[in-house]
Amino acid sequence: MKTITVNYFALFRERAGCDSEAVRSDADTTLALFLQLKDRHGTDDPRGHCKVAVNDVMADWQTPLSDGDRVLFFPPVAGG
Amino acid sequence: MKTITVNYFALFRERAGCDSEAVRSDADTTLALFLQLKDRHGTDDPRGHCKVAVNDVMADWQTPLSDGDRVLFFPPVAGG
Amino acid sequence: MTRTTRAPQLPTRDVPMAISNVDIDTTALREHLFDHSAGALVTFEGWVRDHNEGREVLALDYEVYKPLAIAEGVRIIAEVSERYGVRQVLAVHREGSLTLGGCAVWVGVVSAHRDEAFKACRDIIDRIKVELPIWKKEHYSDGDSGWVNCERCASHAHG
Amino acid sequence: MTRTTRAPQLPTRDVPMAISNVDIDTTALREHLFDHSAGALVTFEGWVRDHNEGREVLALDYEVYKPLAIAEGVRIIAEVSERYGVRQVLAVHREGSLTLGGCAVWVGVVSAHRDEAFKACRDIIDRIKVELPIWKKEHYSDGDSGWVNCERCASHAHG
Repeated sequence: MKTITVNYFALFRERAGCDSEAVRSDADTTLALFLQLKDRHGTDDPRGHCKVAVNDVMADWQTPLSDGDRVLFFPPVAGG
Repeated sequence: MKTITVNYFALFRERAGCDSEAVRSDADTTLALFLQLKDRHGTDDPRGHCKVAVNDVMADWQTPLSDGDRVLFFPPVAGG
Repeated sequence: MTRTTRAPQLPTRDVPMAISNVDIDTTALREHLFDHSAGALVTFEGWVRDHNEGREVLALDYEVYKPLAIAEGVRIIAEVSERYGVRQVLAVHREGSLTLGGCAVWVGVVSAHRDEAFKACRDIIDRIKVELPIWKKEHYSDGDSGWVNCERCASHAHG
Repeated sequence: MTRTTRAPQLPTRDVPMAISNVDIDTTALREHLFDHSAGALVTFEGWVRDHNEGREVLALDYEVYKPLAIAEGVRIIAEVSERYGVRQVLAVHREGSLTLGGCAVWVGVVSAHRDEAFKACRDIIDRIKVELPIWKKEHYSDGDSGWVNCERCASHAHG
């Protein structure tokens, strides 16, 4: 089991009711962690419209996770 | 014979030494008048790079002339 | 956030992307681009419009994750600047609450000639809108509100 | 000139092209375009650059035939505005003497979305540069000067 810090933004933050939480997880990838936390952010599948970053670096949904990582879940962006 | 007021601009004005003059001419078109005044504006052929207006309306080099017209000879433009 | 960031409010030659929580000073930004070897300046501004997709909009909130918004903006500006060979780019995006007519984003590009300034400015705003971690919540005249582009995030009730 | 003209120094919604013999006030022009139904503003500025075709430029003189420059500018703006469906355009071109860095021309376009604002702004400046009766005399660092684009007007000596 790894300890991961998860950051939620915008819609995900509103649904989770917090902008950050520490979770214990055996997820190997960002996608596995996202799916485990479905009840928090409320989204079935992030691929194609959501983004993810690990330790402040843009990542993808196959990026592996390590103990102590900080994972940022980004709902669809809308700048400008 | 017609009396035409000719206006020169930029390089043509500098070469002619004036910005306006009245000329007596039998020229039927703007092109014929331009060629008759070659010693004033110093250009052999205006087509393709110079423009002409008659009585403050853009014209072309086949535009016919009438007594009392005001003809504006424009060397190549360079706005912006 | 677990990390404290000091995001600059004004973009600079070294860090040409900024996130601002106050009105964007477009006059000052333009002056920062003055350059005697540049013949062209193209700017883009995005304004808060009174309608979107058929609904009457009253105001917007922008949420921005600054560390990555700035880093990604700087990367985009560097890539586009090199591609077109422009002399300088500055860009600012707002965070926080904006009302109608507010300036949400400003991009300015100076270059020797106009062609590359137009192309670079267009590419940069196109990429800022889809690549930066920025979210827009619209507030409508009927009292409703919603996060733009989030219709594909299934609601919590169906999770 | 045989006709007296009263050319406005500021463009308006009715006459959106102006010729100015003083510095262009870009801040004021931008504010004249404020519009709560517009989501995009694209501006172009042409600046006096320190070099052109390999020669060091110190200053410029613009000669403008105002009645037709304004009329042609208004016509171009109307045609392009209709083509792209933009909400408003304003444009100003300088006449007289400018030094390095001076703003020679400003074009601003507001529209609902950015695509049409970029395209309209580009078309308008492209056409202003080649269709309006405006002439540019460059003054070079070697003391020489010359009218730009007039190389095809055979010299008086050969006439």
